[in-house]
Amino acid sequence: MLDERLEVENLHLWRGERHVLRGVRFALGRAGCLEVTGPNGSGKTSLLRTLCGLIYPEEGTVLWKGENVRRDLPAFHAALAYLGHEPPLKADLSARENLRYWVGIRRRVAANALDAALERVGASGWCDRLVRTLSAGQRRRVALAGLALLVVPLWILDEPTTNLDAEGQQLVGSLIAEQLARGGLVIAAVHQGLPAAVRDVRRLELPP
Amino acid sequence: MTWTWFHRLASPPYVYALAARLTPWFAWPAALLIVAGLWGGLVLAPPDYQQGDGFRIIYVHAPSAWMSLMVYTTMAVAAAVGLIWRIKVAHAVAASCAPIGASFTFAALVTGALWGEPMWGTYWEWDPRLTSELILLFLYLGYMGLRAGIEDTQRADRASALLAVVGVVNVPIIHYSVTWWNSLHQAPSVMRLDKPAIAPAMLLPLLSMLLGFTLYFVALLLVRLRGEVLARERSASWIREAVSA
Amino acid sequence: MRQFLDMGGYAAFVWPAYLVTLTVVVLNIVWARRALERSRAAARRRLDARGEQP
Amino acid sequence: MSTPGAPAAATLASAATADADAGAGATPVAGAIDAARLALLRDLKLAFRKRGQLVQPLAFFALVTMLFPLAVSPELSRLREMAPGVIWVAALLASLLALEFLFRDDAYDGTLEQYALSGQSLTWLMFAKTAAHWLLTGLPLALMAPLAALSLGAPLASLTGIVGSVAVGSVALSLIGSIGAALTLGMKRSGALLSLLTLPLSLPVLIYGARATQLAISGGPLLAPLELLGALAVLGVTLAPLAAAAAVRISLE
Repeated sequence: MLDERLEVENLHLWRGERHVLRGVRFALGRAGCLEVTGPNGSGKTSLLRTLCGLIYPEEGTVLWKGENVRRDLPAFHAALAYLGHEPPLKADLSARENLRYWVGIRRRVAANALDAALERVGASGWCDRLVRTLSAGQRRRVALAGLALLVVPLWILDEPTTNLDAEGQQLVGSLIAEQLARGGLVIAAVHQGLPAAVRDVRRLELPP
Repeated sequence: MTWTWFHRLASPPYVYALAARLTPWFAWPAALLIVAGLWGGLVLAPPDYQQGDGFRIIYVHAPSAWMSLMVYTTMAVAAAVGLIWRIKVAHAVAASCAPIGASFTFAALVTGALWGEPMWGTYWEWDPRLTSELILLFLYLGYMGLRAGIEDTQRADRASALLAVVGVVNVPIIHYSVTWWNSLHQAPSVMRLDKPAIAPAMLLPLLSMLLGFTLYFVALLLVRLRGEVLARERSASWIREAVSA
Repeated sequence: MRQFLDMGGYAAFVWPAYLVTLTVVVLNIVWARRALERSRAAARRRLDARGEQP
Repeated sequence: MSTPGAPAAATLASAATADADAGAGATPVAGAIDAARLALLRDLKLAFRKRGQLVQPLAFFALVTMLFPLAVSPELSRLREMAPGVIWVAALLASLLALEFLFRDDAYDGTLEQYALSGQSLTWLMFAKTAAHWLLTGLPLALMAPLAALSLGAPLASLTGIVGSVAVGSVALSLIGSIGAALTLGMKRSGALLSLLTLPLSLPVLIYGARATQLAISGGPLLAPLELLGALAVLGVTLAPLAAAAAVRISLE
């Protein structure tokens, strides 16, 4: 089987009149972690969404295992987990129900694994409350539990530490470290840098 | 190898220049044919034995109705090409079509009503063709509304292209259903407009008008296309060249 | 001439129909040219805006 | 690793490695049908959590059909003649009213993005969402239609025909509507545009539906229009989710 490897070649993207991505290129192999930095409006989110295949770039390609992701998007998506700015949670479902549907659509998930994931992010105490009653930090934790449950080789995270307290940031760090230890790939857009637990981070700085 | 023409047609600078060069080649024959058609239709053609001179409305109604359908088809084909192969020029063609088609659909409705009054004794008859034409006008308006509602040109292109394709699948169904519905309610005495046989002196001006309008549409399309292509282009050097020219 | 203008009694229908259609024909030419002019102006503006920030 | 809940973390990690050991391709992946079933269940559960929204289109339908006797005349013989038109126009508008909610929340909270990135067929997921929409508006409308029909002077014998025609026709309406709703995603004031896009395409449904209802009331053979309605629904089932999925992807670009 081909190695899990993400390569990006000469990515150009325009949003309206703005040339947002100007020839972005990088390659990331197993256990590789890439930190995408840059000021607001430098196109971090656009880059991540382009990597996911949501946005079609004007020029350039994204290769997964050496093959253009456009050729088999479902297969690429099955190997990928994306967390955007906002945790993708339904306000009128409880945290547990949210995970059951969100993760369940992609893979079968056992009840005890769900419990374990919720406990891991410190959600055991409130995981049966409706998400609308949870704080922003708590929602972020639920999303992290979902991320861990998906068990996919490639994580693409947009500001994973937003709204989290110190302990929550550590949690993000250890989740990423574990993903890397498993040989997974992580690409994260961050403002203040990834938590200390993550070592050997490569950095991609987007110009303003 | 055989695809080079296709690739060149997808290249905005080439299309921009080509459109500018081709426009007069369509515009002048169109003007000639339309003037000839008007002369033939208004002066040379004999009055109809049933409708008298009233039938002369056909020389503007039929070309308008033809335009409304042909433009929609062109738009849908261009939209499908743009959607499948992600060709900007194709989207530019589709975007250029909508206002032209909508205005001629409107003209077809008005001239149809003006023809209806002397023939049916009423301006509006729920005749399947007029009803379909009205629906077509709404399809055009929806298409233009959707374009106007989405700010990002690329997304507007793709969303409206999808709508055009959905519409073109629906147009025959709508037309069939309207005809079916009309057959239930039609009073048998209403006069039909179709003519089984038409004298050459009447037919020739009509053909001249139809061809003239078609060429006129191509010329209009070429002018509009240049604007739409320009709006979608990002290469500064080329835009400078196009604008200064 | 009067006979021609009278259109066998159908003048009230024939002439408005021709008028409407020809108006649409002429308006389309005007609109198309104006749309092209607008795009060219917008392109010029874009070039100027881009010139400021190299 | 000094995070709270260390034992649980160990279980999770071991579960994860077990999956990872089995190879990335061999993780227990849910099938397209399973995914669609879950998406359907999620929408139904959410709808029952927000019952207020559920009742709105039904109340609207009842209200519109009530307005006609007041506006025209209370004479049942005249109302009976109008009943098919009234019922169908009201059903069309009511289902249009509910369409605005079809994707709005999902687009807002990122659910659509996750659907598009799930690796599952977005077409099936759109089909599931449309099915949920029909179960929550089309079916209740079909069940309410007899009440409206009775109040408009339709005979008892006609009611099964009316329920059937509204039930089948509303399938097609939901499917057509899902395309319009997906196309207008991300617009601020999409209500008027949504109706401009959807109503012309719904015309055949209106024509056959009203005809079937009319035949049901007059006691005629309503199989022909009902079959045509069914054909529209089948065509919609095969094509509309595809178009809606494409429209959703465009809206996410």
